[in-house]
Amino acid sequence: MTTVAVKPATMAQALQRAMRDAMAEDPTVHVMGEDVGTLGGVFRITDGLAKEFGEERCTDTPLAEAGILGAAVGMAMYGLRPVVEMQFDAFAYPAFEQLISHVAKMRNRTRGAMPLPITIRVPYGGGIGGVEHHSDSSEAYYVATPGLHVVTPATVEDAYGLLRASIASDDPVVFLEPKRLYWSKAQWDPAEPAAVPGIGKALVRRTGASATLITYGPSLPVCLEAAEAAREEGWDLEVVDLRSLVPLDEDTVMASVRRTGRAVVVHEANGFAGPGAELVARIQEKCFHHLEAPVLRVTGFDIPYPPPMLEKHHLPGVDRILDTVARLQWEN
Amino acid sequence: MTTVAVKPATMAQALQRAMRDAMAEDPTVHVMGEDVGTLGGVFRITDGLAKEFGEERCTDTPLAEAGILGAAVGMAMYGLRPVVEMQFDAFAYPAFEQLISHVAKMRNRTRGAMPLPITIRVPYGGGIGGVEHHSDSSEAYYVATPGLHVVTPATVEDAYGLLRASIASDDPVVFLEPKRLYWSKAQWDPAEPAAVPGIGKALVRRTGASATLITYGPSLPVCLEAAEAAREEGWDLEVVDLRSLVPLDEDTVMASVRRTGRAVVVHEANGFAGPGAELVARIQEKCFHHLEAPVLRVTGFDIPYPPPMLEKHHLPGVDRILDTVARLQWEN
Amino acid sequence: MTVQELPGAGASHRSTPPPAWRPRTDAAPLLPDPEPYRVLGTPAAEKLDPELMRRCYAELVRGRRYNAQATALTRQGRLAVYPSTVGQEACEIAAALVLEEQDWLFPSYRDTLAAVARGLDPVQALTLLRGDWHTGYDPREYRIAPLSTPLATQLPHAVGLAHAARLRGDDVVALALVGDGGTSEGDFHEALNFAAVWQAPVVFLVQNNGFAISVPLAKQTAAPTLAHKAVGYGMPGRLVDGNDIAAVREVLSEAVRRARAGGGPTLIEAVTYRIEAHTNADDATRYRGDAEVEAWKAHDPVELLERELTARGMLDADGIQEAKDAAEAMAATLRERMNAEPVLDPMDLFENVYAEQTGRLREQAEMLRAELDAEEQS
Amino acid sequence: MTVQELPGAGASHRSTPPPAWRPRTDAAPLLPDPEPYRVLGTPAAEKLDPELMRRCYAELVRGRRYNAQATALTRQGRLAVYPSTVGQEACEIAAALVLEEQDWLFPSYRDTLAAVARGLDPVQALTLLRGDWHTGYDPREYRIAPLSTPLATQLPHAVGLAHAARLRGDDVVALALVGDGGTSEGDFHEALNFAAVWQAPVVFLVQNNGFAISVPLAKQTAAPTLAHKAVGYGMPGRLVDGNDIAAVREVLSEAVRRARAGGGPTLIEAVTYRIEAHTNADDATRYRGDAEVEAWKAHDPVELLERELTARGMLDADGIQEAKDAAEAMAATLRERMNAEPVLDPMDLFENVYAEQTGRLREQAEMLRAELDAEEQS
Ligand SMILES: Cc1ncc(C[n+]2csc(CCOP(=O)(O)OP(=O)(O)O)c2C)c(N)n1
Ligand SMILES: Cc1ncc(C[n+]2csc(CCOP(=O)(O)OP(=O)(O)O)c2C)c(N)n1
Ligand SMILES: [Mg+2]
Ligand SMILES: [Mg+2]
Repeated sequence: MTTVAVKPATMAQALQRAMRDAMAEDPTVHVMGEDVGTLGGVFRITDGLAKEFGEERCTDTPLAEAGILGAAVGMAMYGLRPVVEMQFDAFAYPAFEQLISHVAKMRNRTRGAMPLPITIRVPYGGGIGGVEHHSDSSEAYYVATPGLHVVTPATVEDAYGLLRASIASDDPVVFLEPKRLYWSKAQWDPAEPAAVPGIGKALVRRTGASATLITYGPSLPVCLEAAEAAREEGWDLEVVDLRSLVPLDEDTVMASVRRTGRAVVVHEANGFAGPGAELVARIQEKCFHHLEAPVLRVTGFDIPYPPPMLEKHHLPGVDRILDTVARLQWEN
Repeated sequence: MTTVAVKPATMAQALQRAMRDAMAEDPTVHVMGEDVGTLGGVFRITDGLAKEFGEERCTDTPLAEAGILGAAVGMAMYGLRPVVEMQFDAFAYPAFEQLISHVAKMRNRTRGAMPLPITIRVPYGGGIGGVEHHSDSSEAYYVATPGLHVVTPATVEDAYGLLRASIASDDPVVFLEPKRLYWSKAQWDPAEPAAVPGIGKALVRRTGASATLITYGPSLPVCLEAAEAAREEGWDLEVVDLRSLVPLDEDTVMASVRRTGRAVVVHEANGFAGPGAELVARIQEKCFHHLEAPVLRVTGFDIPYPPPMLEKHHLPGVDRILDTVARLQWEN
Repeated sequence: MTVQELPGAGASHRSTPPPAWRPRTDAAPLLPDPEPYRVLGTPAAEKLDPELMRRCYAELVRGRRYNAQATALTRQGRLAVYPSTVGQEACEIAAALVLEEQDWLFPSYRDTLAAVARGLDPVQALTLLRGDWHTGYDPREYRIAPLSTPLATQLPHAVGLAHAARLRGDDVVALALVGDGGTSEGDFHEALNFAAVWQAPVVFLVQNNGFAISVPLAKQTAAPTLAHKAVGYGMPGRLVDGNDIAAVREVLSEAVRRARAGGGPTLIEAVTYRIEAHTNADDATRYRGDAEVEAWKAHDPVELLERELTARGMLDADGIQEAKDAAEAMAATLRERMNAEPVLDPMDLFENVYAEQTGRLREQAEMLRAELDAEEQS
Repeated sequence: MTVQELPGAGASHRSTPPPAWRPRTDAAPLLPDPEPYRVLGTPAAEKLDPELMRRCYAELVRGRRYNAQATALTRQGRLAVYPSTVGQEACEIAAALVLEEQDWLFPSYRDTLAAVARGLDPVQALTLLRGDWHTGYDPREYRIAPLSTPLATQLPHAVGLAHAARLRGDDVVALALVGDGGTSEGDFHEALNFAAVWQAPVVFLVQNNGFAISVPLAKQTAAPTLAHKAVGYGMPGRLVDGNDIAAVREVLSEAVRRARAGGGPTLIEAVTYRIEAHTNADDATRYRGDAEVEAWKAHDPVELLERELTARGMLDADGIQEAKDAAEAMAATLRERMNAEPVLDPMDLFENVYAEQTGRLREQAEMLRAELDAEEQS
């Protein structure tokens, strides 16, 4: 087999491409949100879509998130596949009633008669020096809401594949985009995008024998870096990228932890009642007799997202991950 | 000491009394919400307050939850202590942006200059045959939001004491009222209400040696009943009533679990990423070497709240708790 | 009578600077007439279509009977709760009858009658209120959205659906119902604004029945009328006597016609009254007096039409009896069918959370299955 | 010129039945005049108070300089982001100057200039935008609420505060600023409605600068003007040329006076233009042309006033120079002070989440403390 050299692409480009391809293939796919049309979104993720598909397929809406999501519900009821952009994590909050009380419940309440194939794109997380309301990791709210899928890519390739899968899903998907990875690059050929992975499969990004780091989205690169650094300390860390928080691929996670006997969950969201809590609870239940040490977490502190000048202290970094790995009772 | 016979009071009465006493003592306490004035609230918890203190102290607002909470923020900024009633759990969702982006953050963002002493009363949970949107256990959203206290009484006495403490708190408190316990009764003397317990102390409601049931709010009576029934099976269960989810009284919880070596967390909220997950994650971290079995959970299923005709299957009941206790690896 | 058209979404006059800026005063919006539009009891009633009015009358009588039967079912424990529309039947019926088959109705939690009048089986309409599954029918089959309990949240849905239909070139109008209290919600505002900007074929019918549970309109708004809210969105607003089915029908049908013709949305306030308590669980004597209720009873929608039609010789005693008999037959059937104990399968709890069950749900389903089996055996 | 008063919250006419019901047509609301009110360049300018106008002029010049300096600071990396108010200075300054000491200002994220003009130290006003702690001042000390980034969410705060002050018998008016885009949010609607029902002493000033980031007003609303939205709440609505500081001041001060006198809230739309990009991070050429910008530059708020005052002999070259010098001095100080590296204590992260640190936070603080100590040692 020969490999063709391709130019590196950014995650932003892969996301844009995913929407473009979905829109080209399926005329029911509509993109909507604040500034997504003419401007192409504040992160330019929808760049060019209005031009290519017209303003009716990529629409600048009035500035009202509940209205946007509520209108998307109505559009989905009529058979369209809306892809909604929330401009930033914290600006999705005004739409929570529509999300919790309608988007998440519609299929169930109509006993399957009226599923809502809506994709809600939410740029999330910190590390970009964003001011208040621009750096929240709000996944805890979404994962606690039955009826929603919650997906987040950590690589360029997954950005494309998971977004395609989300748009193709007949269920509502909260698609969390790690905004500090928007400009991360990888060899990826937009002309030959990888096969679309389904939603709900985790991936072992790095195999290792000493302990498992379980993570997703913006923390994946940090974990991979930590795993590299850990070699110096003599630890051979496995890194699992969840890719989907709901559904959770427990098989992959448990298989890894049973192998290594030790686990650390890493995410930016606040630790208290964050998504990591569910993972830990589940791992200790399923792997109880395999565990050499308690499952630990490295997360954002239990504080409102800090001012940018202090965010580096808040975010899980390599050192804090290694310090935590060190606490995994190696002396046993 | 002689005990004076007092008439039984309901939790609803104790809550009403707590607001009445707080309003009488402190002219800055204002009650507001939908139907709280003339009607006294759909559950009659604010009954008589408008009559006694005037409509300006107990106010029927327009029907708009974000507006109610947002106005309460402004009132608190000016030095009042608003007590907001959300009519039902799911009707608090329209106010989430105000809650997450302002109520929870104001003290922190002003570096302590502008705390918001707001109490948000939310009748929550199921078991009353309520139709959709009237039975949600939405505590996962609140506990995942740093800056909020989250409190929930399970007894008549605590209803009074905790509500007084919440209103007295200089921080915002989400006060979750287990609506199916509104009419629960206890010997409680409104003329001599018990001393106000602070926020953040759990209580061992029943001592036991075999395992610990950790619970709160509507599930406490179920756990106590289960503990009684467990005696037949030879299990002596300890029951911890958290009373406060944030802050969490880890000392009491961990002390109990270290003693018993086994624990089950019980709550109505969905299990996946529910408050129980945090408890389990923390217990296995803090009590790892004391645990004889994984910490298990008995919770609502991971589904939208079911139709009333099926809710009995969804809610944690005595049998399911006992089945779960049975799975605590007693053969070890 | 016409409603002057307002400047639509195309109005971009304000992006040029003030020196050059001239408002389109020639298209200035009219304030809604603050006098509710009426037909019954006015000379306009002469032109009523006897056929249509007899149909309305029959539906009103049936609607009134439906209300009574549903409330009776709450007393028998067959319904968990029922929000009555006694006194509001003219709005409910007119809303149902004004729509074409392909149009969509977006009811609030109170509007089972409108759904039934549109042709939905009352037992299917009432599943939610008896504690059964929420939506007892396929919304797409009847083009009736699920009853919406969170107030005003159905309004953006109606806008989105109407907009989608227009984008696809389909001839579909959405009619959304909301209460006076619901107009205070943010979703009301956002929906009306989207509708106007998109010029979506949607009609908003506010049933101003005087109360949001216990809260009277004066605590809900300081506007002269709720119809005045239309002005701020750039859409026509109309006020109508909500107990005058001829008037409601006319105003609604004009708005539906305009929407269908691409003329955009309309806001209609129908002034009516909730004769009974908020629901069977409510005690209305806590917040309003008998005198007010009695005064409204004297303006009863069924009687208003009956009086008009009999006076004009469009309806006779036989016609009245016929309508009553049909209503009784409906009630008897409903009573009987609602007496059958609904059979729900607990395992359905896990069937429709997602298209495909997650692993976690499969596990939970297995647990419940085992519990049910154990119960059966014991 | 007066604005006709609207029926207030007391209007309960609609709870009596239609037969007896008569709208208060004598108090019907006026539609706002769709022509923006102006003073500069009109005969009304004759009556301007020279002292006040010179103060306005000096503040405008300072405000323009402040904008330039803040944008320069973004290029030097001293500010993370800056949303400029170049072109909108008349609104910002007028809003600051119209308030009494005890009154409250509720700025949006764009309105640091209004806060500074009200007397806030610019370094304190800019902490948020340099990535430092959010609110660099005690809001109660200056009666300036924290800058609100989530759009329109500050409006209900203003209503609540004004209402609280009135309940306590204090003479306090709240002035809330919001953008044209912000008017589409549900919170805008809910706040205006609460204000009108409660007759709260609050004034809403919409700075319609033509855009919400890239979205022009025509995609935001179909209303003739944003001031027309007042009608639906039963409050007076006014349209004013937002670049004419004399006009903005007059309209604002009339509204503040009415609020103070118990006359309730007012909605004011100031028609203006955002000359620069949304923020330094934005590229405005993607969504608008030069011609539009140039046309608005010809209607510059600083020049409009300068022209008027010099023509009327109220301002001479010395006066102009004096204002410029003062502005330069302010800019120099600001530049210098912003060049000092702010010192933040990471341990403060845990100090103000709650009045009392929770156990969990204590633990996390200890962890960070240990990390910082280890760093220091290495
Ligand atoms: C968002 C939301 N908040 C609160 C409620 C509780 N609630 C149910 S009905 C009702 C009053 C509704 O009044 P209105 O809109 O006038 O409709 P009506 O009941 O008169 O038909 C309230 C407050 C709700 N259903 N949804
Ligand atoms: C609730 C919310 N949604 C989205 C945003 C992102 N955002 C920041 S500024 C802006 C445009 C605001 O436009 P406008 O209200 O006209 O104010 P201007 O920027 O023109 O001052 C948007 C969409 C936000 N800050 N808050
Ligand atoms: Mg009503
Ligand atoms: Mg703007």
